[in-house]
Amino acid sequence: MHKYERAGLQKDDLLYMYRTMLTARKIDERLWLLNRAGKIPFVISCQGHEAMQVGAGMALERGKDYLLPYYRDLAMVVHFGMTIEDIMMSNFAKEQDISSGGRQMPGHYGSKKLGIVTGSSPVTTQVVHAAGYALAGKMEGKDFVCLTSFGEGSSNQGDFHEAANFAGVHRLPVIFFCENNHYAISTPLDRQLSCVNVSDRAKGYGMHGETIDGNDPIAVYAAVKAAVERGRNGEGPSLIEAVSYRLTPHSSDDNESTYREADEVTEAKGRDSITTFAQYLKELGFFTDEDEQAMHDEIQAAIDEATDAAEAAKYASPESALLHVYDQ
Amino acid sequence: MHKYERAGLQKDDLLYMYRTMLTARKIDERLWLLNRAGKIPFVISCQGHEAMQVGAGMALERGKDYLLPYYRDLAMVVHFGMTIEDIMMSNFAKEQDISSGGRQMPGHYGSKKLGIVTGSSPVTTQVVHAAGYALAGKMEGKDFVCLTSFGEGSSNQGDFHEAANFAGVHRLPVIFFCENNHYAISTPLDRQLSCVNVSDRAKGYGMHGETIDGNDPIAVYAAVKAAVERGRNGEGPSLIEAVSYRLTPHSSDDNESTYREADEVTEAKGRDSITTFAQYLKELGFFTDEDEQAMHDEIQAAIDEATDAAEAAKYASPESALLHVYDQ
Amino acid sequence: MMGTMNFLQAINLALKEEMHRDEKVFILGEDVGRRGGVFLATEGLYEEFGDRVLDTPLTESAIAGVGIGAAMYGMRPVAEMQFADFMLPAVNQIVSEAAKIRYRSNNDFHVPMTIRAPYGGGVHGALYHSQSLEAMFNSIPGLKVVIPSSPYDAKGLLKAAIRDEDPVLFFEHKRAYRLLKGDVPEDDYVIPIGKANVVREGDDVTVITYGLCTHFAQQAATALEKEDISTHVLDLRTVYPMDREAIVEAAKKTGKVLLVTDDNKEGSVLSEVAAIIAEECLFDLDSPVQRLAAPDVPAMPYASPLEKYYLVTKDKVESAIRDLAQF
Amino acid sequence: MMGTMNFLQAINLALKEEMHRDEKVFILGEDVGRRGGVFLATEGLYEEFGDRVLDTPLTESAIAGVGIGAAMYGMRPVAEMQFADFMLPAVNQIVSEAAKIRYRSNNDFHVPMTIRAPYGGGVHGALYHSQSLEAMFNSIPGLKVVIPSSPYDAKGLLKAAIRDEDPVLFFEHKRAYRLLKGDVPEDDYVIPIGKANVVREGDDVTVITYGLCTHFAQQAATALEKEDISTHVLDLRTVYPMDREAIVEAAKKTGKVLLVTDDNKEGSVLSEVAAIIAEECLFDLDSPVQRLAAPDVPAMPYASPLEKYYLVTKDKVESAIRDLAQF
Ligand SMILES: Cc1ncc(C[n+]2csc(CCOP(=O)(O)OP(=O)(O)O)c2C)c(N)n1
Ligand SMILES: Cc1ncc(C[n+]2csc(CCOP(=O)(O)OP(=O)(O)O)c2C)c(N)n1
Ligand SMILES: [Mg+2]
Ligand SMILES: [Mg+2]
Repeated sequence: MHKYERAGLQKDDLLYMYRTMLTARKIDERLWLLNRAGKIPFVISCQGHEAMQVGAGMALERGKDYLLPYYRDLAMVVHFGMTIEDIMMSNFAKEQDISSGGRQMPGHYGSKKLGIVTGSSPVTTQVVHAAGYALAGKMEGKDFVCLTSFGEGSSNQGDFHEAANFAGVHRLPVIFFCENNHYAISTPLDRQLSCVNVSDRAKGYGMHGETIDGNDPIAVYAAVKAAVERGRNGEGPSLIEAVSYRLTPHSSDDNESTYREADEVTEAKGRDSITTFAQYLKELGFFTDEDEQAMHDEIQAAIDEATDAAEAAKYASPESALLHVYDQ
Repeated sequence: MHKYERAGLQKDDLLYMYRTMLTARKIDERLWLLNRAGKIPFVISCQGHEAMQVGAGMALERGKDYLLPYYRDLAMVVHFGMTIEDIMMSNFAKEQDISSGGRQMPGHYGSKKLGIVTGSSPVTTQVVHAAGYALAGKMEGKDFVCLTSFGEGSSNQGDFHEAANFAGVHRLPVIFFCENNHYAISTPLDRQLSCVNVSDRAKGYGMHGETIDGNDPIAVYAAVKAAVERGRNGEGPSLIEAVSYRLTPHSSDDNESTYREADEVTEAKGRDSITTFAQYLKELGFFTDEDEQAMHDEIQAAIDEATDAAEAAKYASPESALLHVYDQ
Repeated sequence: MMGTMNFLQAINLALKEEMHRDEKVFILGEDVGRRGGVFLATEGLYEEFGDRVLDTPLTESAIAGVGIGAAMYGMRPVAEMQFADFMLPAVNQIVSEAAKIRYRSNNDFHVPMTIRAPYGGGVHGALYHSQSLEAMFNSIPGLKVVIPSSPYDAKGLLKAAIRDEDPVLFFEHKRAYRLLKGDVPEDDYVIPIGKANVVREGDDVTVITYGLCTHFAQQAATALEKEDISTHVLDLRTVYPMDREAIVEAAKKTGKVLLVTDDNKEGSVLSEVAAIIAEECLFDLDSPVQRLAAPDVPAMPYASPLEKYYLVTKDKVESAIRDLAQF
Repeated sequence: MMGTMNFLQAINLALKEEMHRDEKVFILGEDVGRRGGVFLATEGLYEEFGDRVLDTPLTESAIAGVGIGAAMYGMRPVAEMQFADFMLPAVNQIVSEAAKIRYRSNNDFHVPMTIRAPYGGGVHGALYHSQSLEAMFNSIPGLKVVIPSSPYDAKGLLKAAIRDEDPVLFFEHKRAYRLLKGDVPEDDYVIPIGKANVVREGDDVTVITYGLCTHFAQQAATALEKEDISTHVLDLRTVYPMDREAIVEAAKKTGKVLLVTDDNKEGSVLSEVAAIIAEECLFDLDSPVQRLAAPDVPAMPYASPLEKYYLVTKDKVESAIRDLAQF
């Protein structure tokens, strides 16, 4: 039995997985071009995180479960229903941005109808909200789970600790999903974390913890799926750490040359899931070079179209800045 | 070899240990009487914590190491050099209170000359300061250690997490000393903590963790002594959890009848270190009933005297409330 | 139906009525369950509503943040912070999250949450159990800050806060809990948030204040009747955002304005009241605006003589009104 | 010796000089080491001072709290908060601890710590990388809040902050970093904290402001010379505690006062300025006090047209001065 079969996945799932990863990657690459061309002020990337994000997202049930993501989760929210055009509208800060109408920086995802809970910039606050959603669900007798994600640097914030303990005490169905990419801006793991794995912290909250290869979407899917089941069965929260590498600078404002070697990045690119997972699909015979090219072309066309639409779309009116401070 | 010998202690140490525990207990009992007589507005007790506090304190070197205690640490600060009169001055809020000149509630210990760092009421803030002291010591090439204490409820605060991680990353000589007394005001362990032992959290900070019987001052001494040595040797921080029971209501303002059974308290009193350690000393032949009585009488007399002195002492002048906002 | 009750009982009654009225309302905080809260504001509610009265771990940021999450989902959490002083670890959740969620999501999400906290001194609470923290939150659009001054108002305003669609900080003066008694209808009424209230009409001096100081102002006004000084007293009720119109009207009424708070002076919420007056009714004033407040020291000391020196009292209010009347 | 440099270079120079001058000075914060800080304020310092420039984990409460501990021990920490917005998780350490330690210990302990943070908008930072947070800290006795308005001031005030025996919050406008250039002496000078500064003498209208808005006020004043409007500009420099005397003098100078901030209006630090004026120089004014500020919304939006709508600019200051001159 193949590992994808053991995880309960089928050929179509794998192809969907790859398409979603690739869509996110290609959007991300386009955003950098737009930024360098001076068309959008800021980019924050998902590159290197696509496999873990799609793997984790697919373990949830859309329309039922909740996502409380962070700024790198482009691939996760695309899986959860944000369209390429939605993403472009938000990067161009246009009125049609479904997350904020152009009020927030890109990467600050939110959409009530999609089950994606609005997020902010100060890291880790969303992790506490996830416990709140889960508590509400428990009080209302629902069986949804909440997945909240954050970087390894952010796992040091007090809010992570308080939320994890709260969820542990009340056995809430929260999946604490740590996307460990080895850096918090310039700060490497050993100056950020005092433990070997972020998942070493799970025991301190009486919850299941595990660390998995974040470049393997199937492994991530399997681990999160098991966490979802524990959550639905009243067995409480889980801490899942997926390890990969940040393939880009922290953001379009960052200059990484002062704090990491180009070699290190090159080496990590050798494990890039966009390449390795395509290879895996080909080895399985699910995918040919032609399929791959077609998929690229198709996504590219969709991105072109969405970019044009977003560029042409209008901003919210200046005076609209006064709206929605309080209920009207 | 007796366990006290294994711990490197001698008869005199044990007698000192007991005297200090008993002094704290008897001060504490007096404070309740004074409160019930309307002479002091507020009491917060150390009863049930004496053994762990004295055991831990004795593992430090006075004049060199730093203490960042919390409000229950009467026995610890008495060991560290606060006199009975100091304690009474602070409970009567008189000008001679060395911690604050009568500005803070009792239990908010601090004295630069004694190496006891000023503390506040919001729990767990001092835990971060301990990392700051230790960092300064490391920068200055000193080999002192810092012991900071807090309740098990307080170990859930974000500041605990951030301080523990900081100390772990920088391998700072901080001893995180958790005084687990089963309650945070009315909230019992299982509604407070998601882990079995607070020391389960140590691994998440890459530090040594252990849980010990807080009614056994020798065991506590030995565990903290080992932590001190690790600290001085550059092996970083430790998390030591001492478990006992809060023998009084949370404070003089508390009414515990709504949240715990009298039986539970009675049972815990059976393990009270003030009784069991006296018994142990007698079994060792270090102490007779007469010695015990003499010790009681002597301490009582000192407490009487200190109470009278504090009651007779003057308050700071009302206008002095305006002083020391900034450097003058 | 009408009963005489104290401020604390009025709070308790409001909570109970709202929990009956709307099953989405729930309470969370430290020791709010069996213990009924350290001031007993939630006494009896755990017995009546079970798990809808939730003891949390000792973590204020989680209390606020869990409340925010639950509120975004659709519940109406009422969080208790054991003392206002201990809200500070939750400031990031309150200011970055609760206050900004409606705005940042372009009205997609909102946070109908109330955060209750006992504030103020005079009960030997020393530095950290006596603070007035409203001034830290009076520049945060998206938040509302409500401070009731009587049992009647406490009930009506708390009910309004719980039904409000936006986050409300609800500060209760801890000395008021047992000191203030009054008639409180047993039926359902709410008092609008955002509106100040004239608690006494007068012609010589206007006092603008809120919370427990409203009580002192009323006492002082009564005492000054004998001296033929007629005092107009405006209770702000909501200190953020402020009721500009009511402030302007009250200031113009007498032309002599005394502002009173038990917080320290510089940067207190009175500054904004003074600013509104300086913008809107400068030429209607007969004397400079006066502020009566606690001294600018970090917080109230424990020792009685120092605490007393710090506190704003009825006597201090009375003499400040008298001085102004004689200006 | 004198050099022309921008605001950021002046900050960097002040840090470097103080680290040379006193070995107890050290820097801690996120990415302040090899990266030199995300705005490069600490560029080159790690290379020069090694472990005295400390990259911390991503934990603001620990940055503040560790700094406080080290300061009580006897060091002079200079903590960087990456953005003012991200100070909020550290509020408890700043307000409950740093601000109150001298007072609560009856002068036994004190906290000579500086906390630097970039604030303000206009650089597409959106809600959480644009805020002005000084108003949250302008009612906290024990703290000082300093906001420089030029490269010269930035250097002199930062050096004074580092040498101060009490905690100082030091806010640097992030748009000023590269926008403002000026002469900065290469020698040792400090500018006293707590004193405002007349940056321009004038007779018709007084502008009282601080930070980057001082620059806009000066530009506006220059432009208005052509219209024969003479503008007096007072730069507060320290927004807490405020320099009452200088405010009163500046207000009386022209009798027409415009207060300017890029923070939102209600409850901003301008309220206190207005309150001081209402207390002290009511009868010296010829027109109501005016406040020019950002709208009362939670923070600055990202989209350019909305950001622009929100921002206080030279043009807005200019037209507010003109209106007041014509009053
Ligand atoms: C409370 C807070 N402090 C600082 C920042 C600035 N900041 C943004 S991202 C980041 C690093 C985050 O690192 P990590 O959690 O590892 O996530 P990653 O970006 O690597 O995915 C920092 C310091 C912030 N957003 N919030
Ligand atoms: C931040 C904060 N929140 C709430 C309180 C109120 N409070 C004082 S002591 C206490 C319980 C502490 O429990 P624990 O940490 O177990 O220590 P113990 O009193 O049992 O020794 C609480 C909630 C506080 N002092 N600080
Ligand atoms: Mg990272
Ligand atoms: Mg306890």
